[in-house]
Formats: sequence, C-alpha cells, structure tokens
Amino acid sequence: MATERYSFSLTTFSPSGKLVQLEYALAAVSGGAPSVGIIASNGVVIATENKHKSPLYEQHSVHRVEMIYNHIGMVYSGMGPDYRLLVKQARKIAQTYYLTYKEPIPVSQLVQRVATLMQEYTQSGGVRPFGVSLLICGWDNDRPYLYQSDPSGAYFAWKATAMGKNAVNGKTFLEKRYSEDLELDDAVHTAILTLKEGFEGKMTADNIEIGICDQNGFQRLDPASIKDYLASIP
Amino acid sequence: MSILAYNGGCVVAMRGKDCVAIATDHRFGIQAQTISTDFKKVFHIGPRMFLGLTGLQTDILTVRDRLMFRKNLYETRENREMCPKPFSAMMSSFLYEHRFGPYFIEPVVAGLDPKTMEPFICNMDLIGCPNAPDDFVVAGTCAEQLYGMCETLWKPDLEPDQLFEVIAQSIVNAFDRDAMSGWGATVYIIEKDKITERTLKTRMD
Amino acid sequence: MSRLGFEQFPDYQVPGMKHPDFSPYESNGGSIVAIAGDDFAVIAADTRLSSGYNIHSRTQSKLFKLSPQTVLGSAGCWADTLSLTGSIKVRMQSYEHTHLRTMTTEAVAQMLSIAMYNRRFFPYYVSNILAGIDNEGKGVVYSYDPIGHCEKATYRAGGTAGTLLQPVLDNQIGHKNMNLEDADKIKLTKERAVSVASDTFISAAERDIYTGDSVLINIITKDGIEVRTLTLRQD
Amino acid sequence: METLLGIKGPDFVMLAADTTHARSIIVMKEDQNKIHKVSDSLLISTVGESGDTEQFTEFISKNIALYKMRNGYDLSPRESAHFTRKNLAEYLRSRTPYQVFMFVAGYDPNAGPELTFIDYLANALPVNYAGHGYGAIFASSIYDRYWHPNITQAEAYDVFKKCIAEIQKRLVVNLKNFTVAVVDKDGVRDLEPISAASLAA
Amino acid sequence: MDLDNARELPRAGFNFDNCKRNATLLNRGFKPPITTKTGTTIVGIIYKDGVILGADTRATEGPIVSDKNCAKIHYLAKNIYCCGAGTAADTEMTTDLISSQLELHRLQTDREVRVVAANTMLKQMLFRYQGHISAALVLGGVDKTGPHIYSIHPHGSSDKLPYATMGSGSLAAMTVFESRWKPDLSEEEGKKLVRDADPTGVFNDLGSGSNIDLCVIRKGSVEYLRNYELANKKGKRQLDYRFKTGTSTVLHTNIKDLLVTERVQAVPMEIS
Amino acid sequence: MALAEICKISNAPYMRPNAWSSADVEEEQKGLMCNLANPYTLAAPPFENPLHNLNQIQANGDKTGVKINFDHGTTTLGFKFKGGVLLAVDSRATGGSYIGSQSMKKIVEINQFMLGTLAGGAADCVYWDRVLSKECRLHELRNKERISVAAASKIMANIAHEYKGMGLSMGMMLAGYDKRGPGLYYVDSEGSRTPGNLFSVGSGSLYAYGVLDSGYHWDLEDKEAQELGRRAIYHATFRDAYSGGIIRVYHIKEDGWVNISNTDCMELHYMYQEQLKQQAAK
Repeated sequence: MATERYSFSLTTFSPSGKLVQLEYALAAVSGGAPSVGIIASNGVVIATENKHKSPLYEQHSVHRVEMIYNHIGMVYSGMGPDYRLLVKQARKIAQTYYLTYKEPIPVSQLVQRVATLMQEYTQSGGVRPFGVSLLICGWDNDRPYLYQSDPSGAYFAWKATAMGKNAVNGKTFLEKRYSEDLELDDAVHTAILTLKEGFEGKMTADNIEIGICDQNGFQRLDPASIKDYLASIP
Repeated sequence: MSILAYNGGCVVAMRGKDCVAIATDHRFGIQAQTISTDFKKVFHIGPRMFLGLTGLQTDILTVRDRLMFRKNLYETRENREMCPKPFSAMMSSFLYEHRFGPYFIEPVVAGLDPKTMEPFICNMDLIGCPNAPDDFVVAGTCAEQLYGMCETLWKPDLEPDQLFEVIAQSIVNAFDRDAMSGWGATVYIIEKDKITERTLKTRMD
Repeated sequence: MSRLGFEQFPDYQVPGMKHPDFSPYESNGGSIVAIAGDDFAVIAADTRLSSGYNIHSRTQSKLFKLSPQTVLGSAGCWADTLSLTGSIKVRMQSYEHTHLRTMTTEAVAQMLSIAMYNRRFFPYYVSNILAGIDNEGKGVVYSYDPIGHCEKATYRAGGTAGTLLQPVLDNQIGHKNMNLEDADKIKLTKERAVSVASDTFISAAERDIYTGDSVLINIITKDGIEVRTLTLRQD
Repeated sequence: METLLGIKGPDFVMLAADTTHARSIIVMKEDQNKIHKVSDSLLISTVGESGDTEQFTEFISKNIALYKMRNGYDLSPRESAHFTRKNLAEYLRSRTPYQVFMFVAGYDPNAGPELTFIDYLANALPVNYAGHGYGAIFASSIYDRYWHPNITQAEAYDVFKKCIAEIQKRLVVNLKNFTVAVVDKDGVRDLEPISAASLAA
Repeated sequence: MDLDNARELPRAGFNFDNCKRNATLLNRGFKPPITTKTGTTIVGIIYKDGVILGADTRATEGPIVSDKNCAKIHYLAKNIYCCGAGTAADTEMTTDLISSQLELHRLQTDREVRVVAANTMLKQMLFRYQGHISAALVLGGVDKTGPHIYSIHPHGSSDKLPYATMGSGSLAAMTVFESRWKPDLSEEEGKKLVRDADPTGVFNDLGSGSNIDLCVIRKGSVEYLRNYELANKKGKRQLDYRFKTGTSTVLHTNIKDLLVTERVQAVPMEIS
Repeated sequence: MALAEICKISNAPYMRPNAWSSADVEEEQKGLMCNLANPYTLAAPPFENPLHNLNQIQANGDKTGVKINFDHGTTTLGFKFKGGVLLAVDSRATGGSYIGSQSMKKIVEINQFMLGTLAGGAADCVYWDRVLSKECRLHELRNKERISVAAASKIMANIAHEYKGMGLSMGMMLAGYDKRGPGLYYVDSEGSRTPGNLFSVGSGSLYAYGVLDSGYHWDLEDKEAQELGRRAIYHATFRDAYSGGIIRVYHIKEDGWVNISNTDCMELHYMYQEQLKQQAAK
C-alpha cells in the first residue's frame, strides 16, 4: 500500500500532500464520544456523552468536562489519555500567564497556546499527534467564546458546533436550532437535544456531562442539576 | 558608593485627577564626573504609558530593550495594546527572574489604562517588588529628598496644571540637594487626549 | 580620655589576638528643623529616641535650652549628645560666672564648633543645629557637621530625616526654583515658620521610621521661648 | 592612562587618540593607531586593556563588514553603536569580559553625524563631545568652553589642539602624539597628527 | 514551548546571567543595593471556628518607608491565606507561585486543598533555596480536618501552632498571645485579640507600621478585612501648598495630541 | 576586691571610687574642651590609628545606620598675575552625595592682606585657618610688622605635618600681599608647602585647570583675570558633581583684598549659554 510507506510514527507527507497521521488522528476523533458546544447570549455551554460499557463502572470518577481556569472550561472527543495531558498543559499555561501578567488569560490566548502545543506534536521527532479535538469555552471581555482545536493544531471559533461520533448530524441539528439570542438555559437544552441525536440507549444524568460558563466563571454541572434539565425535556 | 548611584539620576511619578505625571532629570555621569546632560531616563513605551528607569545606565538600556521585546511580543501575539498593569506585572516577574543576579535599576511606570483611563503609577525595587500606591512613587539617587518633597506638596485630585507645578517643584528642589542628579529636567503630563512634555529650567551644577 | 584606662591596652598587635571592629556609636534617630526669621527663630525636633527597630523613648526632647536666646537641637548618637551638651552647659555657666553675662548666640555657636573639633579624631556622632536671636535681635540658625564645621543659615533640617526635609525648606522658605515676583513670595512670619516646620515633620513621620511620636517646637523671640507640641504618627 | 577624544559637529565627527602603547612602566611603542576605520563612513576608536582592545574592535568591525556582505548595505552609525554595546554587554556577563572604552563615530547620509560614547560597563550614549581616559577629564571643560553647535572642522581641530596641549601640560603620563581622523559626508579621512612638536611650532 | 522555531521568551526560572558581572562590580568596592523589606508584625491564631490572620502594612527600604499600605496577607487558595515577612519581593513571588501550584493541585484532585499541602509546598521550596529566598511566613487556613496555623521559617523549617507570630515585631505581638490566647475563643474575642496583638508590633517596632489588615477564615467562608484598623493616619497639614501657574520656569513645551482626528475612508480598488 | 588585688588592677583608673571630687570634674571639663585654652591640644582617641578606625566606622555605616559624613568637595583656584593675586572658589559642601550647603564660604579672611581657600574637610580648614589667623595677629603684635605669606604658610604646613597620618584632610591655598609682593602658597594635610603662580585644588580642579591653562598668561588685565577665574570655576561646577553653588571671586592687590563678585552658577550658566547661542548665530 502506497500510503503505508508514509504512515510510520513520524508525521510525514504522503505524495498527495497529506499528513496521513493527522487523518488517522481525526479518525480517532470522529470515532470518539460526541461533544457539543453552544454560545448563548449570556454564556456558553459544552456537553458530552460519558457512557460506560459496564454497569460495574464507578460513575463520576473520571471527567470529560474539565475546568482550566476560573473562566475557561474544556471538553474533548477522541482519546482520553491524550486529553489528560492537554488539560494539564492548558492549566499550566493559564497559571503561567496569570503569574506573569497578573491578569487572567484571554480565552483566545489559551486556545492559541494549546493549539501551538498540538501543532508541535505534528512536527517533532519521536512523537505522534494528539488523538483528540478540543472544545474550549470561556468568558472574557464581557462575552462568551467557544473554540475548537484539532490534532493538526488548527483552531476555529464557533457559535455552536459538534464533534466526535455523529458530528455531521449534530451540526445539521444545531444549524437548524441555533439562534443568536438563545439564553443559557435554552442552550443547555439544545446541547442535550443535540447529544440525543444518535444517542444509543437512555440518556441519564450519569452518562452525560455538561459544563457552563458565564460571567461568574466556569462550572461543571452536578448530576442533580443535569437531572433537572433532563426532566424538562420531553 | 552604591552601584545604583554610579551614573546618577532620578525619576518621580504622581497621580492627578484623570491624569498622571512623570518627571526625570537629564544627568548622565560616571561617578562625580558629568558626561552628558541629555539623558532622559523616561521612555515613552505606549500611547499613554511611560517607563522610567534609574540606576546603572548600561542596565537601563538593557532592561529597556528586553522589556520592549517582551511587550512587543505580547502586543503582536495578543493583538491588543498592553495596559500599564500587566506591563508592571510582567516587569516584576522579569526582574524577579534575576533575583540572584539583579539588574541594577529601579523602575517606575506611569500611565493611563487605555480602556478605563484610570491613572496608574507603580515602582519596584531592583528585584521586582511592586508598589502601586495612589499618590506618588519615586526612584533614584535623591529618593529621600523626593519623598520629603512629595509628602509635603502632593494632595489628591490635582488638575493637570497644578500637578505639573507640584511635580516640577518636587523634582527640581529634590535634586538640587543631591550631587548625583539634576542638570535639567523634563516633565510629562499624560491626559486622556494629550501628552504634554515640558523641559524645565534648572540649576546646572 | 585617659580616665577610660585604655592606655593599659597594648597598642601593638599581639599574635593570636583578634582585633574586633571598633564600633563606639549607635544611631538613635530623630530629626531637627530650624527656621530663622527677622525677629524670631523656630526650632523643632521630634521626641522619639530609638535604636535599630526599637523605641527607647517617645517623649525625649532633643532641644536643649542653653540660654533664653539660644536653643540647641541635637540628634544622632544620644550618648554623644548628652556628653556634648553637658559640657557646653558647664562652660556656659562658668562663662556667666566669670563675665557676669550670658553668652550670646554667636559665641555659643563658635564655642560649639571648637568643642566638637576637639574630638576630631573620635568625633561626636551628632547632627547639631543651633537656633537663637543674635546681637541685633535677628533670628539665626547655625548648623554643624560631626566635627564642628559650622555654617550660618536661615533655615536648616538635620538628623535622620534631614535629607527629606531640607529641599522642602529650600522651596517653601528659601523660595528656590520659584519664578515669582517678590510680591508673590509669601513673607515669612512666625506663624508660617511654625506651620512649615510642623508640616515637614508630618511628612517626615510618614517616610522616616526614626521620626515620629510628637514634635516639640520652640519659638525663640526676644521675649523668651514659647514651647508648642504637635502629635505625630506613633508607628 | 590612554586618552581618546571625540567631537561631533553639524556635519562631521572628529576623533583623536594618543599613540602610546605602554606595558607596566614601559612605553613599548609610540605609533600605535587606536582609531580604526570600519567602513567607508564609520570609525571606532578604542582604549582599554591591551589585547581586549584589538580583539574586540576586530570582532565588531568584521561583523559589521559581514553584515554589509550579507545585506549589501552598511549598518548605520546608530545601529553599529547599538550592536557594539549589545555585544559588549553580553561579553560582560561571560567568563571573558572585555575591558574596553570606545567611541563609535560615523556619518549617515540621512541622519547626519553620530558620535556614541561607550564605556567598559556598556554604558552608552550619543554625545556631542566626550573623552575617555584620564586626559579626557582635562579636556571636558575645554570642550564646554569652546564647542558650539555650528563648529567647523578647523575649529574642532583647534579644540583638540587645546585639549592635547593641556593633557601634555597636566597629565602625569607623557602622551606625545595624537592621531586625528574625521568622518563626514565624503567618508573617512586622516588628519595631520597633533604632537608636542607640532604644538610648539 | 520546546521547539525553537519562533523566538520565544526565555524559559521560566531564575536567571543567573548577571551574577558574574555583579560580583566583579561589587568587588570593586561598590555597595550592593538594598531591597524592599517588610520588617513586619504578622500574626495568626486559631479560634473556635477557624483562623484569624493579622498583619501590618509597612514596607521599608533601609530607614525609609517605601510602601505605607502594602498587603502582606497573600491569597493562596480559597480556604488558605498566608502572611509574609522578609524580603518583600520574595514573600510576594513565593506565595504567588505556591498559590498557582495549589490551584493546579486543586484542579487536578478536584477537591479543596489542605493547609498541610500548602505548608509542605512552601517549606520544600524554601528549603531548596537554603534560606536565600528570605521569606518568613505565617500560614493559616481551614480544611476538612479543621483550622490550622503554621509558621514557616526562611530556611524551610515549620511549626504547627495554635498561635504564631513572625517578623521584627513578633516578640511584641507574642506577649499578647502568651497572656491572653486560650482555646475556643469566639470570633469576636479572636478578632479583638489579633487586633490588640498586632498594634503592639506596629507601635513598638519601627519595622512595622501603618494599618492593620485582618483575614478571618471560617469553614466555607473568608472575610478579608483590608485596613481593618487605620492605626496611624497622616497628620493634617496646616498650610495649603498651592503654586501659582507659571511658578516653575519652563524652557520648552511639546504637546502631543492623542485623539485621532484623521478619518479613514475606503477607496475602491481599481480593477483593470 | 580581692580579685582586683590579685589581678594587680586595683590602682587602674577605672577601679577608682566613683565619687568624683570637684577637681576631677574640672579636669574632666578641661579634657572635654582642652582646645579652648590651647588650640593645638585635641583630644586623643582611645585607639591607635584614628584614620583607619574612622574609615572602618564609615564603611560600616550602611549596616549600623551610623553615617558620619564630613562636609567635603570643592573647586578652588588661585593665580598670580600682573595685577596681584586672584582667588576664585565655589560654595558647595557635600556629605556623601547629599548637598549639605550651597552657600558655604570657602575663602577665609585671615586678615586684610591675606586669604586662605579651603578644600577637603571643611571643619579642618576652618579650624586651622582660625588658629593661623590668631598666630598671624600675634606675630603682628610681637614684631610690629605684618606676617609674610611665606611665614604664614610655613606655620600652616607645620601644623599639618604635626597631624600627618591622623586623617586630617586639607588642601588650601594661602594668598596675600606682603613686602615681597604678591604671594601664593599651596599647603596640604600631607605637610607639603610650595609657592607657585597658578594652583587649583579640590575635586573639580582638573576641570578648572583645563579652562585656566588655555586662558592664562601673566599680563592679564584685572577684568580679564576675574572673568577667567569665574569662568574656570563655572566649568568645574558644570562637570563636577561635588562643586557648585555660588562662585566667589576675590582679588588681592597691594592695598588688601577685595571681594569682586559672588555669582550664582545658574545665572552664569544661562548667561554663557546665551553667549554661545549668539556666537553660533553669527
């Protein structure tokens, strides 16, 4: 196979000008659990599926939605272990920034720096790209932000987006449902509904995770409040 | 003689009502010998931000260059103007990096916050301990004299014109009692809409 | 000095003997401000006596009334101040008994200079300022360096906050660097002198840790000495 | 003990330097050139610890030449001075600091003449006139007395003569000869050296 | 960032570039400059429901007060605060750094950090620098195991105490605690005790001065009382120092207008 | 007390009983101010090598807070020319880098025909000039003739030499007019004494020499000489941090000295600047 010659551990261009390793990484992402993010008029929400294959699994022990800084949160689709490293780095970046400038890191800066880190792993020797796409949400300058960062190091700002399994369906759903003057509560509903598209089995407060960010900062919703949201959805 | 007094010089900054003032002397000497009377220790580093550095001149130049490098990097990277507050914080961490081999300088920052137009002044010791009071900050060989002058003359909510007189009288009379600084002075008044630079007539001995 | 018995020490290096650093002084802090006017002199000093970070006394006057026309302010090493002022007082007394008149301010000023120079090789560590009324009834201020160099002036600040206060006096009393018509220059009255002196101490107490508690102000006129006090920061 | 002098006029910079090369208490030679032509319109004069002076000046001038080769145009006097200062400052922090005092003098067709004072701590400042070494202390008041903003080359040369006469009269060390060079819009030129003999004449 | 493909800021951590040069300069007989110190009286006690920290607000540079109202009670975490004495920059930077690490620790473990963790981080860091970072700290906080006060010395030793004082005024303040502290003080009594102890340092120790800051940490809430007591106010000046405009002689004036009066207009591009 | 006996210190002065007799007090008083009676007897310090010890104390000043700074720093100059002797001095006194005074008198009027300038330790110069003044007057009374500058300077040099190594710091010029004509002597605390035509002393003297040498010749007119002296001091104050204030010019002629001018440096600076501008405009 021609492509296999260019797909050993280093990210190397294939003759057609593709970095096959990156495409594999993206494949890992789109095979991963779905996650969505939506900007509302007064905040931003990120949500993901956190399904476990076995009923023996202890729920709420490993999280997918993580806080990076008071006003920044993050979620992913793809490989969990890779995500852990990025979370750790992102938190460090945020703290370093605060220590230097004594002001909280702007969301765009954090995204840029995390993306730079991801890009470095596409061009360094002896490493492979990250197998995750990130959704980073935050609040600064009196408005919410939502970014996506891919294994290649490319990053985008979204009003609303979906990643992972069924991302195409999710996005189509969002395109239909999204409006600029959504309130945060509505956005949470929309996010849950988006996850529901293609959700296999029954959605409970224990198999999804939701994080919201508004002017008071970021927080991961506890199962009880997710339950409330779920209850109000038909 | 302290190494900080090798080249002489002093800087003072004051807060007024919606304005700040920063003043510097002009002397560049090598110990007792005056080499030049045209060395201003205050640098215009942003639209409404000034940085004053006193101490060993070689370190003034080096620190200024390095800080400008970091500031420009910040501004190009974040695509926004650097406010006085993060600039001071950055300088503080820069100076503290050199905790065990410090630059022999004492910095003063004065400016208006570009968004809120809030006046800001700040000084540090040579290893970056920040001090941002709401009246005045001083640095240099005649710091003691300046403390005496400013404590007596400064009062809250000075209008730009009065602020100029107060800061001018403070610096001129202070360095007249110090052998290592003087030989001319410049005062900058920073207001929302303009910066006024005035060169003072002073003793030249 | 022979009383101290030092002559019994060997003045050569004994092998194995280590010469410790000789430090016979201590800085006890305090500041003095004196202003002379046409027919009065104002001299003020704070009342804090300290050493290192400790306060010995909050009420120690540093002003010594030498005669009804002359007051000496002395700060620095308190032991030296006591020794110096003590002997000056004795001298003045013996002068009075010998000549049947009080020493004039000028004479005291000169004698003080000579008395201080006597200890040229082991100086009194004091910052002296002498204020008084001279022969012609005018106010005068004399200031001294530690070995007795004496200079006549119209205003002077000394002690630990001397460097802080002198430029203020230059500006407010001496009208230095002020481009004013003579008419705009504020005339130096007794009240203004007292006010400026108290204000300078307020400033000094803010920034000099050795100055504080309270200020004693002596106003010397031909009629005698009026004493006022002002409370300062206690920290 | 060595002495450098420099004067900036409205359209030129003139440098003078003594020619003594001394070691310990001996004068090794009397025709040491301390003013170095670095490019068509740039002069650097250097004194300081022997060895350091040659090494550092050469390092700087070769780098300035290299810059021209690489980029096809010269560094301006201002840029050269900044480059020199920066290198000196960096070496100062190394195991082998250079102990040199120097002037960087040049003429820029756009910005005009530029004279930069640099001492061994890498203190640097553009000046109108200055000197290095003990001799310069005597010279500085003569500059103050006779320099003016419209000074001509002939007048500047005269000021140097006065300075050198004073140095030879008052300085304990015997500095017999001084070389003089000027840089202006026509480039770099050596002038008649000033010596005890030429002053007497 | 690991790759050097774009010129980046130097790596974090101390930089020793100037050391050699500075040593040479100081060998030539120049005096080393002095740094800002906080002479300081800092105290901390445990009371019934938590801890109370107290500090003065004076920073000095030699005999001169360089900051009259500096904050010496530093934030470490939501439930932990720390008073610092010693070289001002050192206390400031050390507590900032540890605060960052505690925050990372909190995010990593997803639970409130314990005071003992802060204590360990601080003493390990200080011990690593062998006393060259001169920060003397009083650490206080409340966690699930209850209230704690630690005093940490610049060389990295620490004590766990029911009440602690540090800084140049520590002896003065300690006298008050020794005579009046007892277990299970109420909050009011505790505040009063700290409020009485700190001024003994402020008034009797020249290295401490100005105002009193207090920080009450209870289970679940914190009350940072900045300038709880203005122990020393600046005296009121008797004269009004006002200058007639034109008092200072000006040689030249140069005014730079900052308002942009230019109007930007879009000019359509010519398309050939 | 038995211990004191064994140690053989019972007779040491510090073991004497404390109740001082009035004679003791008197002696003590004499000791404290012995130089009032005899100016040459200064109190001996309780240690050897006062110079070294004082330097030590000054060097530790930062740690102990004890800052003993004597007033110092100066530019003075004097030269003989056809019109007599001209002296010019500045008026700044600095202790460390703090300017203690801008109006010090650095010319001491010894008598109507003799002046002394002072550089170095101000107190040293003033005190010994005062002593010299007394000696000169005594000489006049004893010999019915004014003392010559040479003799006066010799007295000064002898005093200085007597205290050599004790840390006095003086660099003075004695200038006057006597039967031999104008006299100008340089005397310093090392004990050296030398006559000459032109001297400049003090921290700013190097700068003063620059201007002085380029403008000096014997046949200067009075006005020119005065301007030269003033100008030389002005240039020194401009360059030297430790000189400044008021420039005083004295001229000694056959009939005694005259104070020509006392001009503030600031005034001179802006005057000379104006001249420079006009010169450049031409």
